[in-house]
Amino acid sequence: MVDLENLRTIAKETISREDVKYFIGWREGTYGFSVSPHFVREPAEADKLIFSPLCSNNLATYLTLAEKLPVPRGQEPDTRKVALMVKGCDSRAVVQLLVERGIEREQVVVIGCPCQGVIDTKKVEQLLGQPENVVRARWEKGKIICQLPDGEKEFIKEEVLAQKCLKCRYPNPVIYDILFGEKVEPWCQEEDFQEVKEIEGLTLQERWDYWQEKFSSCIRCYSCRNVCPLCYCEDCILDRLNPTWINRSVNISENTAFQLSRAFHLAGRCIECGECERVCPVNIPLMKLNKKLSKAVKEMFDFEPGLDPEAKPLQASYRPDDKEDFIL
Amino acid sequence: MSEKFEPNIVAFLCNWCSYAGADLAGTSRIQYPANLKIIRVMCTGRVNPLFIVNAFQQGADGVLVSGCHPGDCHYMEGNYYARRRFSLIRELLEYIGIDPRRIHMSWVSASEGAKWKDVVEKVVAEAREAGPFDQFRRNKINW
Amino acid sequence: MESLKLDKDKLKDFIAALDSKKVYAPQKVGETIKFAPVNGDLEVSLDFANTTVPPKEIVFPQTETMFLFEQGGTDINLTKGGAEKVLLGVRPCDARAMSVVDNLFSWDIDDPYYLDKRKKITLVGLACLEPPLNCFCPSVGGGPASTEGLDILMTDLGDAYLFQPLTPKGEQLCQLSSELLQPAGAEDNARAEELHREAEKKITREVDIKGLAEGLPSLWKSEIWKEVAEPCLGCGICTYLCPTCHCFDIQDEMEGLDGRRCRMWDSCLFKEYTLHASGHNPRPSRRERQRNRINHKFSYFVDKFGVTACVGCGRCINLCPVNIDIVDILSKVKEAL
Amino acid sequence: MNSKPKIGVYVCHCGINISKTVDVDAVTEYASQLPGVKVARNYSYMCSDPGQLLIKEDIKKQGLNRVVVASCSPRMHELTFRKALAEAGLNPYYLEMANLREQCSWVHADREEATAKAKKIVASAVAKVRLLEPLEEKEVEVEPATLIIGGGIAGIQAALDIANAGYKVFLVEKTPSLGGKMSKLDKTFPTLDCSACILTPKMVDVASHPNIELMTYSQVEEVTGYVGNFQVKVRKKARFVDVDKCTGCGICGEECRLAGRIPNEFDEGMGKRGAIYLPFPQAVPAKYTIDPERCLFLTRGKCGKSPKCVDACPAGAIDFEQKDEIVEFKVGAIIVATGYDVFDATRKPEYGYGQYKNVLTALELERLVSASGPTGGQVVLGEGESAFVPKEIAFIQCVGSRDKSVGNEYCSRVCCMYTAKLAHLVKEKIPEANVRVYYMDVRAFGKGFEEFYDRVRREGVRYIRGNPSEAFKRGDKLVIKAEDTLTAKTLEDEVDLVVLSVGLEPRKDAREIIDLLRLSQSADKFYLEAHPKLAPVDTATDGVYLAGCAQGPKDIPDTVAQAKGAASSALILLSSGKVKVQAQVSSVDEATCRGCGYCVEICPYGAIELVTVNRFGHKVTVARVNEALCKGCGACAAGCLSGSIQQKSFKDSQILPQIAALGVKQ
Repeated sequence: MVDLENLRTIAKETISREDVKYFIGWREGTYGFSVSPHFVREPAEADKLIFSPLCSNNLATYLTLAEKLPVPRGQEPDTRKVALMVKGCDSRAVVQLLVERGIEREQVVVIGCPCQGVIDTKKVEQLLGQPENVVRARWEKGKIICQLPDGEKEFIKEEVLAQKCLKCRYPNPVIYDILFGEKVEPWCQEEDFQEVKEIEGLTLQERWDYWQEKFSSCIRCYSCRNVCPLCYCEDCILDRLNPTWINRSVNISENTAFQLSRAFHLAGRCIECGECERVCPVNIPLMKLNKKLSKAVKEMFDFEPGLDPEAKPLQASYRPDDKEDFIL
Repeated sequence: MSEKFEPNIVAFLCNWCSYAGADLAGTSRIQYPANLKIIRVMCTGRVNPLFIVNAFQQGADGVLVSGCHPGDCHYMEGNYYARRRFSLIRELLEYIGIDPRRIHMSWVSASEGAKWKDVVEKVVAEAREAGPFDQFRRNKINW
Repeated sequence: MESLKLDKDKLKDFIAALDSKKVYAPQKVGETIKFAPVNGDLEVSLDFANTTVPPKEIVFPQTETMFLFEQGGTDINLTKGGAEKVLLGVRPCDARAMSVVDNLFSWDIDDPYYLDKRKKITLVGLACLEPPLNCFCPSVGGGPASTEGLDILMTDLGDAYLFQPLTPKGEQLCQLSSELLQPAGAEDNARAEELHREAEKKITREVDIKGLAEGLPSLWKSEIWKEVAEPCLGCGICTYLCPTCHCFDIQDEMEGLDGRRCRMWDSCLFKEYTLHASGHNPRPSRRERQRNRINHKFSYFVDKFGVTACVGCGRCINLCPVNIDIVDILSKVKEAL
Repeated sequence: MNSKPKIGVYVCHCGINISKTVDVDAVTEYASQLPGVKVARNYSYMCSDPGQLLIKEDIKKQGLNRVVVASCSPRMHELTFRKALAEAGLNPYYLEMANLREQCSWVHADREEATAKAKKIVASAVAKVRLLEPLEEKEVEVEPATLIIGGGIAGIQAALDIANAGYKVFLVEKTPSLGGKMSKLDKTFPTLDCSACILTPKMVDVASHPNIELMTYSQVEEVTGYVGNFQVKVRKKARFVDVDKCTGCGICGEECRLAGRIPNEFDEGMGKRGAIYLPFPQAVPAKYTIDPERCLFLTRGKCGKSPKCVDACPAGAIDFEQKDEIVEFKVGAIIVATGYDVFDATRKPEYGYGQYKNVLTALELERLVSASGPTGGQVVLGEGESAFVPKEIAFIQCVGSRDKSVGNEYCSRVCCMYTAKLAHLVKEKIPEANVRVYYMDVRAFGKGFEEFYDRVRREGVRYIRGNPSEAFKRGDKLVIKAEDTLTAKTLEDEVDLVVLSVGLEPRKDAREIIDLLRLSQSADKFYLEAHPKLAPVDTATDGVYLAGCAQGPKDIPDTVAQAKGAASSALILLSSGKVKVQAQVSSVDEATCRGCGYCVEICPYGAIELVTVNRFGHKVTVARVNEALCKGCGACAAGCLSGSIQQKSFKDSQILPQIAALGVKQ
């Protein structure tokens, strides 16, 4: 059981600290299974905080999404810490941000939340339809229980968990200052990259057709990029005009190039929180793209990002004996 | 494929080894196919893997990145970075169904004019086998 | 105009009878539901709830060539107009959205690209008998069976569709397949009306927009915008998939010496949208951008054209990854007023 | 910033080198239609004075602000045309070259194909040139000193020349003495000068020269920096002898418990020395060194009651506490004169070297004929009772040279002549000896070489054309199996002594210098010069020059000539006092840099650092480039996710249009 009282107490204590700017957690959304990021600035606001199988959002995104607006003359920028709740996967984003100096360690207070997996709302809506009222959910002994207007509904975890959670090896935060809740036993020891292998098993033409169909849907809303905790360039090269890497026009060629570039920029950086795929309004299986690179990175360089804050970034390092059997 | 198809290859060569090797092939009057056109960079380390994606979009049927042998990089390490980046983009492109016969990397030193010819012949031959790559071209889609 | 009836199993024949025009209907394309041209092999089904991508893309494509040119040349080649099109199964909200947007594109200067397509399109609507969760069309002047903007309204009567031609364009379309359509009886019309009333009752979300147009500017400095913008990712989902959002950017693209000028959807939630060449950005943060989005829909557009630029389709609510909920925002705005 | 491009395109015929396969007129006509091109011309030799004048005139009269020269490789003439632009008042970096010769006309035969390709190459250059930006060539001071690595004849000559010109030299030699391979030679061909007589005075000059700091028994450990400003770290290995006290009297060497028991490297292992030793009598410096791998005291911690050398040394110079010393200094130029290794004859097992004791390498024979050698100049084989003077002597040529089976395709250039010299010397010492030389070809190409070869033959040395297939033992004799290819007869030749004329190979430790100075190797694995003809002493690394056999096999005159050439190149740099640093360096757009530090990690030169800047009141971290350290490789630019760091003249914005120009189908 998630002890919400405890969570809210932690949040109140944290936000009362002089060196903390705000506390980011989750709150119930406005309808159905929705959940919203919640920014706590006053202790009273902490009472809305929740932690449940519906808390998908990777809040680490907000560490770099926070806008640094011009500081009026004579004023000092607010450099106090940001406190944020992280699940296991989210915590890897924090680590990777530390590796690339996206944030400084002393800028954050990490509230680690061991996680038993989050719900893929698309899956559960297929089972239940879209309930009107706000739904609450909780973990209980390998099950997920949803509180619906007409009573509770129980699911076996595997039925409703997000794909990324089924293969999760890091349910416990890999970095934290305060641990909220008990650590959980990982239920998956090894990533088998099954979805990637399925695509790898197709012929070239089948793969091409598969991805062309997916990419053709892309409307280039950039939600996949914007939600990614590791896409935080001030000025993304993919919508820069000088030079133009990708034309703004939406067609299969530009969409393909956009998605390839986006995925490539995450090679050795993607921590597999699955947010890009979750937010995609046209349901492109982006994690199958990201995971391909995770697999390549693992196989070729035996590297996994977001685990060691002292690690050298994969794309900014090399080993003289890197694989080169493809070289003429 | 029709016999007329002549693949268009864009190649990125480092100044010190492969470009010099290609020059040596010229000085030695070694003949090779004219399908491949070279963009000179100082080091393969300069080759952003997205250049390869862009080349396909802009109409290349094949791409080659060529630099110094490991350990011989004029800048000590550039070819190692290039190799790592290339191996990743190659995996990704192949995964989405781009024929690996279009995507090549080679080590050609300043003294390997003959090897340069072999590399060009292989790259051109493989791209020819893979056929015209129009599916990914900008090609005035919906103009 | 007389109502007509079409047996459901004759829908395919009905579409076939429209072969002089290009027919679009909601279809599953990849993993997305959108309007796509109907071709013979595809099973047409009008049972989807609303499409993910609104039909605005048919009249206002995401990317549209305006003219072609040659680098160094002095002539331009204007693009030619398109074919006559029929949109089958348009939801009343999306049809209303088109008439809202018509205001803009025929305002000070007629926009030939938009208007040409608009003129050549016949909208065959389908009343929403099972409105999805986040619909709130009645709050913004529409309804599940609103006829505004439609040429024909269809209502699903179970085994048949009731056809109510609303415009001469709609009548003409019915004439093309007159042998398939039978006159409808009074009880059919009554049944439809009843269904429409029931449907409206099923809509639970609502917001009172009275006074918003006048009131919103007074909340210019309100903390509401900060609260709304705080979780905002700055992506384009809510605007790109909004049936009334109509902002575009114009760019040139080159291939060799050939070039085209094209326009493409843009979003006021993007940082670059208001970025000046000087580097100055009058809407420097997501706070100003979200404020603009709401103000534009509920105040500026109303000022200019007398209509709200929101039809209550609920897409922005359904698809926002961080639960920014326009109904919720409007309620807060009302409270603050 | 950039005014509207007015591009001039100049297509070169290069005599007929280009125009033979490329339709130069068609390319010119095509170029004239490209956007931004104001002038397109062709000319027979663009690099000639009138050719360059054409460009300069157009720049002045037509107001060109960008130039494309479509001719040979930029590696050939980029500097020439940059200079032409500068002379016409245009920034020299507004130039782009289209390589129509090495990479088009010379490698394609089909005129149509070559012309089509040439058009694309030109289009790509035009696409890039319109976006080039003017660059500033900055100058840095040159440290007026030179590091010379290697104390053989090449290093000695270069050191003396530079020192005599008044500049400081740091001469670093790995072994305890100057002299190198030349000091091992008895006589030199073809003049038969005594090697020691001509070398020793130079060695002494080096040691006593006020401008030369000699570091023997030392190794270069690290070189950082760049042309004009190299920072060098040298390890002076402990000799365990205080060189200031050692008088070179030699008593220690006689007293050493291991005296006469350790094979002497100088005599190719045929002579013996002690654990404390002077490599050879004329060694410079004439200071003793303790061999730390052999010395009983150093290896076992004990040498009798007390080490004999300590007891014997009248100067009290032995110091077992001595440690390696690291010396650091700055130089402006570096000369690599590290020499060569002799081919290891055991890699040709068919000749029995290492198996039969009467199979010697030429260098071993050289020590035998030398008066300072282990036999005092007597050609005697065997020891004590079994010692004898060989009467039947055969030389086998090209051992380890011109031999693909051992990976050495090249000719070692000295073996033919040193064989002739040794044959002559043997004949001189043993007049009754029958000397024959098994050879493939005799290459007597140098001054006085053919005459000398002729003389040796007249002295009775027989030359047999044929490469022996093997040498084996039969009784006391060695038998050479060969085919005389002139008479087509196979023969078995019984001899007392087989001398293998071993070739010259790159040093086994050649890699160390490559890593230290970022040199390249040619196919033969010797160090690669910047250009085989026009820059034979330069390397790809600015400020680093080559001298002697490190660059390829050569004889003493050629080595000395090249050493003088390297010295002159270094002196040009030192005496000008300033050097232009790379202009095509990287630079950071601090407004978009996210300070991730990838570029800092990637940069092989440590040229990028992270700094804190104020961005609208916020302290943010961004990367910054030290332009003096940046070598312009661009690896940072490709690794930058936000495209914020860019290499000048190779920016994304300049390369992408090149790609586009090459991609477009014509």
